[in-house]
Amino acid sequence: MVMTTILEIIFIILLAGIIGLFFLGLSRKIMARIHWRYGPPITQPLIDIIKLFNQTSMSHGFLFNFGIIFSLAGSVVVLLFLPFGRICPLSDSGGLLVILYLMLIAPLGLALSGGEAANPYTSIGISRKLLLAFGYELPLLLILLTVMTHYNTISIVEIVNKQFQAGWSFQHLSLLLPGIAYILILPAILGFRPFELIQAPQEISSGPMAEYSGKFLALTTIQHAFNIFISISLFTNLFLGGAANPGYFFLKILAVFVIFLFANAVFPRFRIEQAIKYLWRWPSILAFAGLIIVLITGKNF
Amino acid sequence: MKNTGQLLKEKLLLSFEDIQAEVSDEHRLTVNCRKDTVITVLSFLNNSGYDHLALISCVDWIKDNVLELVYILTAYAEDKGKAKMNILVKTRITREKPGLHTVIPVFENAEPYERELHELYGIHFMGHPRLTPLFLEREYKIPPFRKDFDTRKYVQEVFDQIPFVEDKKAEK
Amino acid sequence: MVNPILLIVIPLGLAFVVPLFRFISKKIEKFIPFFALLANLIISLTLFPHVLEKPIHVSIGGFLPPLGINLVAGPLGILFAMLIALVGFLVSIYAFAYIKEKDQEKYHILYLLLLTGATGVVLTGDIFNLFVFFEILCISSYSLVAYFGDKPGIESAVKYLIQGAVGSSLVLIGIGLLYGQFGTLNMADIASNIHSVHSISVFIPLVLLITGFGVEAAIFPLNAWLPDAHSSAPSSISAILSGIAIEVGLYAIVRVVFTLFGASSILTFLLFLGVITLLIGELCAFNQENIKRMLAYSSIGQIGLIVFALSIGSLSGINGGLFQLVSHTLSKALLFLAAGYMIFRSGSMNISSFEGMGKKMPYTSFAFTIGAFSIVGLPPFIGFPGKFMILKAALFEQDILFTILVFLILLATIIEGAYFFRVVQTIYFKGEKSTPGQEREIAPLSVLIPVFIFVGLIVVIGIYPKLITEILESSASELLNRADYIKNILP
Amino acid sequence: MDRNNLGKWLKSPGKMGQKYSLHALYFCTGCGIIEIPPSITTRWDAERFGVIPVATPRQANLFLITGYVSVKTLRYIIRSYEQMPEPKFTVGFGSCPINGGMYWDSYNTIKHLDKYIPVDGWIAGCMPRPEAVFVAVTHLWTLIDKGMADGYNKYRANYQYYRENQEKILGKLEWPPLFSKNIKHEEYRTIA
Amino acid sequence: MNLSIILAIAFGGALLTYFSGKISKKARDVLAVLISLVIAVILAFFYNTSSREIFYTGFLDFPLILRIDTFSWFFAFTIAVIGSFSIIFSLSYIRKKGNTDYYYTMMLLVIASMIGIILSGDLVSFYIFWEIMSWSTFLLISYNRGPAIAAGIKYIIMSVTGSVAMLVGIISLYSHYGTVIYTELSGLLYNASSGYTIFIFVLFFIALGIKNAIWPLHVWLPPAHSEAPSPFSAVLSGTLIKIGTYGIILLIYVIVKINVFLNLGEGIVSARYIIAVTGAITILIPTFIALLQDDAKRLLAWSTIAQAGYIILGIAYGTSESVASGMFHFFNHAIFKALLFMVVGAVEYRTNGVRDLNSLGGLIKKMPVTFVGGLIGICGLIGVPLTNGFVSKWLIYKTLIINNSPFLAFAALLGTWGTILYSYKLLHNMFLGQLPEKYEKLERAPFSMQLPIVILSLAIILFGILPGLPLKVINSIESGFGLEPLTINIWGITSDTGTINMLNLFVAVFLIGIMIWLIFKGSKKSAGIGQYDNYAAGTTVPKNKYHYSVDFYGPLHRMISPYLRDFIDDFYMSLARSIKNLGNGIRRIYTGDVGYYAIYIMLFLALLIFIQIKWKLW
Repeated sequence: MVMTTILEIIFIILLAGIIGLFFLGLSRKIMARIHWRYGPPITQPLIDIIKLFNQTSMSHGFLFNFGIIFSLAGSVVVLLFLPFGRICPLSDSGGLLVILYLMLIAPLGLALSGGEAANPYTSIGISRKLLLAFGYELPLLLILLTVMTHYNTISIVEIVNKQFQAGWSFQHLSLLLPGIAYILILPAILGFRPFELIQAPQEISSGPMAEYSGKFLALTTIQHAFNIFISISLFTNLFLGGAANPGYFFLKILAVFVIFLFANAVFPRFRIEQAIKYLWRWPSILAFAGLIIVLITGKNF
Repeated sequence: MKNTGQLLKEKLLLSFEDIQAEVSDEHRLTVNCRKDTVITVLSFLNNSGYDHLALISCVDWIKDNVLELVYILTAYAEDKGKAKMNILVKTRITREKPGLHTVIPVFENAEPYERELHELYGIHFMGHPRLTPLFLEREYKIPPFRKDFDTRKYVQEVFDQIPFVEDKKAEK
Repeated sequence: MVNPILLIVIPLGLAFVVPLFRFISKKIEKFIPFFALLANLIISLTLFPHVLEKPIHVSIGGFLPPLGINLVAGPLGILFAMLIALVGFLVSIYAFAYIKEKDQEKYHILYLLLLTGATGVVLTGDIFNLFVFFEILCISSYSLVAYFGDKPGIESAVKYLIQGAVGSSLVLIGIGLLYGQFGTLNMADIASNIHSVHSISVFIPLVLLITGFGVEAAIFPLNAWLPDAHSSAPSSISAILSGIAIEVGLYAIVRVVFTLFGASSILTFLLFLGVITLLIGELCAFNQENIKRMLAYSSIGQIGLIVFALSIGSLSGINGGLFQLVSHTLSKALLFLAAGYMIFRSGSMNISSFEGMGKKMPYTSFAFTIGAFSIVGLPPFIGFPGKFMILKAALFEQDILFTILVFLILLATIIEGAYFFRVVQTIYFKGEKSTPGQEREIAPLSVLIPVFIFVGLIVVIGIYPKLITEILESSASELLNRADYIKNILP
Repeated sequence: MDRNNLGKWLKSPGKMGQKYSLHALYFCTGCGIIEIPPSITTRWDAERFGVIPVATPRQANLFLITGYVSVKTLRYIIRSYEQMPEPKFTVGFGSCPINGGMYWDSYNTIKHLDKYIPVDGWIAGCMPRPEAVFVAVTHLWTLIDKGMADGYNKYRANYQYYRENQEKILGKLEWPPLFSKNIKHEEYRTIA
Repeated sequence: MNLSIILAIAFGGALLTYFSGKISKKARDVLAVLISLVIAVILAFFYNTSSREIFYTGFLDFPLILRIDTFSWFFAFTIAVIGSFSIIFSLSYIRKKGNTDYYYTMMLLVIASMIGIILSGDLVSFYIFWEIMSWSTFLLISYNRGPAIAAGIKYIIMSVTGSVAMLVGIISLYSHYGTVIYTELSGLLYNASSGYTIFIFVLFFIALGIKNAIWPLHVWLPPAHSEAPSPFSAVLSGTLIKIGTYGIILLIYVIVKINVFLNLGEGIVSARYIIAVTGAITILIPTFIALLQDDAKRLLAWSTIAQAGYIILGIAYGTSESVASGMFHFFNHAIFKALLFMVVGAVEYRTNGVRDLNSLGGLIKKMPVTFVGGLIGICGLIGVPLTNGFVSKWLIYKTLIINNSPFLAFAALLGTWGTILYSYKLLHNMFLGQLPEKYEKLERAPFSMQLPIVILSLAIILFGILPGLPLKVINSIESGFGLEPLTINIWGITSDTGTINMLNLFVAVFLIGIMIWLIFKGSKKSAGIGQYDNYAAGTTVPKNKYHYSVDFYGPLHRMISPYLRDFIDDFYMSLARSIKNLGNGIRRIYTGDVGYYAIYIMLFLALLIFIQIKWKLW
């Protein structure tokens, strides 16, 4: 029993890392093709990470190291709460609410680490990151609340199971709207364009990562890869009915990711106020409408 | 009918005694004055509507042993139908210990220009609040924009004297 | 058993002896009030247990009532006499250090007369005699207000005098009307016959008496003399005026309304009057910069509260009112004494001049703080049980009107709290933290002793209110049971 | 290009990583920078070689100095170079950093960049075309393969000389020496 | 052991401390710490006992009663422990300042009266201790002078307002039911008309809400918390406002009883929802306001209001999970808010009173222990998993979602995200970033400050991993209230609607953390560099200020600040102004002209006669 759990955990972490890195590479490749470029090989993120681990690095102190470990650990732990196909090692430890909380460890860890760097660029980046998180959290909370109220549970495994019985969440109007809202805020969660303002290399020198070198940058990249995996698989689990096995699951998240990429490759960058205003307007209204519909029509289960 | 430049020239000549003014074309009026009247001329022009000091430049007339300062003025608000005027106020100062009064009281934006001229030509502007270096990192005996500054010699003395690290290592 | 008449005779007699003592020693004269009032205090304390059993009444000259003048030492009377003796005694100690003029025999004579008058008012059983003692009280207080002889003192004394004279004449007319109707001046006698005549002919004297005594009792709108008089009198006299004179006026009204007339229907009117007086007093005090005026306005407010409580008319209401009266006497006397000495030191009556007093005069400031807390009604000080009892009595009526009035009272309490806390803050926390030359100037012992006795009483009664509730209850029942009162005197 | 050679990857992952993941810091000192945008965008696409621009020297391992180097700029170049993590490669772009180019007798332009920081490769020309950048990159690959792109080691080994040269031009530098005299460069790796 | 002995020690100790200070400073310090510890220790022995005694019969007709049961033990013990920690913290904090005897006395008096409130068994003694607490707090808030004076007056006026309202409530209850003892009162309101119950509720809520700083009654709190001495801020925020919480629980679950409370009103307009919605508003608005603060203690003060909102929301919502979460959050908040105030206090102490977030920075290098305390404190405040704040917040979210109140849940969750923002700002602007040159020589916080910080930090972690410890106590309290207790074990909660297992989480986080740490350690070592070796586009880092802290959330600030003016405060201020003007106007009655005064007397006479003629009073 314990053995299988441990194996599951290792399996999930490895797979999520690989898928995340694959998605990172894919995103670079697809972006390049949209730009009419040839683009890097799909393994480029992996190459970068290998290189970064082989570089020296500079550390600004204890918290600089600790923050990045904290952040990555937070991301990895989230993985254990997400049903990946049928696999979900920590299904009985608090459900969706814990996922919500754990998802904040990653930005918090980066923020602590960057704060120690004593660089205003990092601080500005962190300030933007937290503000953007605050911005997208409002619709995200509404979305998750809609889902949880609809299924009247806080357990993500149960949500997936109920979708097996009653079809994908997307079939209900009350969950379709939040689903669309989730797609709208997905780039903000991932820091993709048009919400690239956290790093904004031309403006604030890649923000929170301005002082990262070598292995720090490598760990940040890995964390970013996990993040992509987490946010997309969360969407898949909540709205697309999860999946019965990992392979099928992978296909689903791949589809979501590619669609999402095509949508976002063409945007310029928002300013932070514009981003928050946008996030608090359309996605929030959609999610709110969904919540109202759920409350009016009553629970389905 | 006289154009704007002509009118201004007459006005200037009426107001000041020892200046020469010349309208070279319809856009340009050149005024030559002594270095102690330059500030009054500038303030006169400022009050006549030429309120933008575009640039202060300097010419090193090494044969005449003078430095010629050129203040270029334009107007922000130009009357419609009239030609746009550039006014060049020129004044000459000696090359040895060159100095004249700052024009910051008239044009505040003269501050960096004067700092630049101080740095590159060694002109001392009296009353300037901070004549600290603006561009240059190093100190030069002769200001580098003067005609008698020998760049080639300077480069040989300074940059070429620095050895390549390999040579240095070999020396040791 | 001692004769209660001594309570009047001792101060009255000694008052006239004061000038004689000058021939012996000039220093001794300031101790005469001290001894007189100490004697009074002891006498009233010894009388106290007897009175609780049965009221004592003494006929002067052996003539029985209703013919002769008689003294009635009921629980209420002795309660007041005790209070008067206590406060008078303590203030006389305070005066040792506070009154520094060379010729101070005037002060002591008038002081003793004032207290004689006050004691007489509360002990007498004869309405005209009451008026006489009342006049003694008033006249001596007019003069004491002007004791310093400065312009504001004289001005306010004259104002006080005029209003007091109007009031006294109204009282006199009222007594005259009563005498004309009943042919007697004995209160018990009048009381027993009061319902036998037509109502309007009784009502006019009642109204006249209420108005007349109301001037001294500082009921709105008859209280205009009070802020001026309190603020310009010497602080010891302010303490007496606020702690005793007003209360005695109130006693007169209560005696007239409850015992003499049994006029329970006018109580509704007095109820509103009390609340209005309270609100106006507190609102006027709210933005006051002069400390003594502030305290004076606060006295108006407290009187309003007491009037309200007494006018509830139930046993617990009167009980609470009397408790509040005791509490107000002690606390306000304390406040005036403490503030008086701080004014004496800082040389200004402005509140802002008290900055840093907490460091300079720690004990006096401490006492002031206790007094302020007590007035606001914070436990464990004496003001709290008083306020508690009043609210209890009011809410036990289970009437929406009373609930509304209670809220108005509490609004006034909040306002009161606001300005008292402001002063406390000024004393302790305002001003520079420590400026050089701010050495401690602890007040002399003769100031600290009375002040701290007051503090002790405030705290002890606050923690253990049963100390006085017994006498209060019997006083209240004395007021409510007219028949017993009459039966006692006219067997 | 041996990017897909798995054997080599397993054999020396560090070297391969350095080769195919060149994070470039473009130091826009002069006119040369105008050639860089075409090289990283659609027309020439440097990303297919793994070359991407990064924002700070901390993240970079390729330092591209594009154009003449004035005395004032030199200070920032040195600072940025020292902030880069190792291994790091410097490439001078255009003739100006090589020998001063058209500024060879300027009063305020240093003539030889490699007197102050080690330079691993040069791209000659005024201006070199974007293709030249890629030639340089492929050349750098061979150098890395052969272990000849060791400017950072040279800098470490001869830090005193470099620092002397730098201070001769710039006066006393504000920041403390990168390598302390007491610590030899082999030991540096084990610090912290 | 006798309950009145605790009170005797507490109150007597307070006075004793004052006089011992006159003899020896050292003895006073020792005595103060000792007394506070002794109280805590004695209280600890009362665990799981219940007793009741009449301790005083001298107050009018009311026997004053002390009682202890699990409910009051829980609150009293927390308060005593936090109180003793703040006294330990005070030892060095207060040393530089004047009036130390006074400070300790008042501090002990506040703690004593708080314990008195908790232990009291009837409403009159509750009220008496309540008032003692109010004025002793007032005397301590203004201790720092300057702006503290306005803070103190604001506090005491609001406090008096509340307590007089409560007094009316208490006496009204007494006049209706003839008793003020909790056990006799409890359930009596079952037969009362709902109008009367609401009347009682409103009166009590004015008082309790003011102490607990529920949203429209909160205005005293930000100035009072920020201007008080820091150890006392810890007491204020950690325990004093929780007295309001205690009162609310007492009112709802002991006096009124849960079944009456839940049936008070229908649907949205029921008492339960109105209070819960007020709690939700109390979470949201102060959270946003806290984002805009630049003063460390003021930020924490606003945060306190917001956290109190969670507690109120939990208690008022009325399911057994929500009540548990409310009480658990009370406990947690007492710990982490006291800790955070201590952290700010330590910084304030070392930097000589600087608490402006814009001028600090980089103190992590100089005060590492304090920083770690602050980090754990904000983690608890946010509710990062494995800190204690998490479990209580999780419980409240869960019960709100399961019971179909998503909007309340939304308010609570959004409040948490606001909390992240402001608490990170607090930590960043004080400890992270560049260390200003003037603080190069700063020392660590003294031991007496580090000790409570370390202990409280450990407590946060401990109760985060083992939430079962306090939840067990809370469970037995709940069964006393007639609520269904939760099924708990030492590391989590099990139920049909959602389980939580902190041990699993802890092991997972721990193992994964170790794994990543190994990867981190195993790869190339990194070189340590100083704060001046920083990327600044090639230039050297300026030494005076290269730290982004001013206007940290500028864009959001500009977006939301127009909507967040504290209009409640403005309202109260204008009320105060109008009372002042009214007073000035009324004073004009006393014209100073004696002629008018004589006329008044005559008018009064006429009025009396008129009344007689009109209404025949006689």
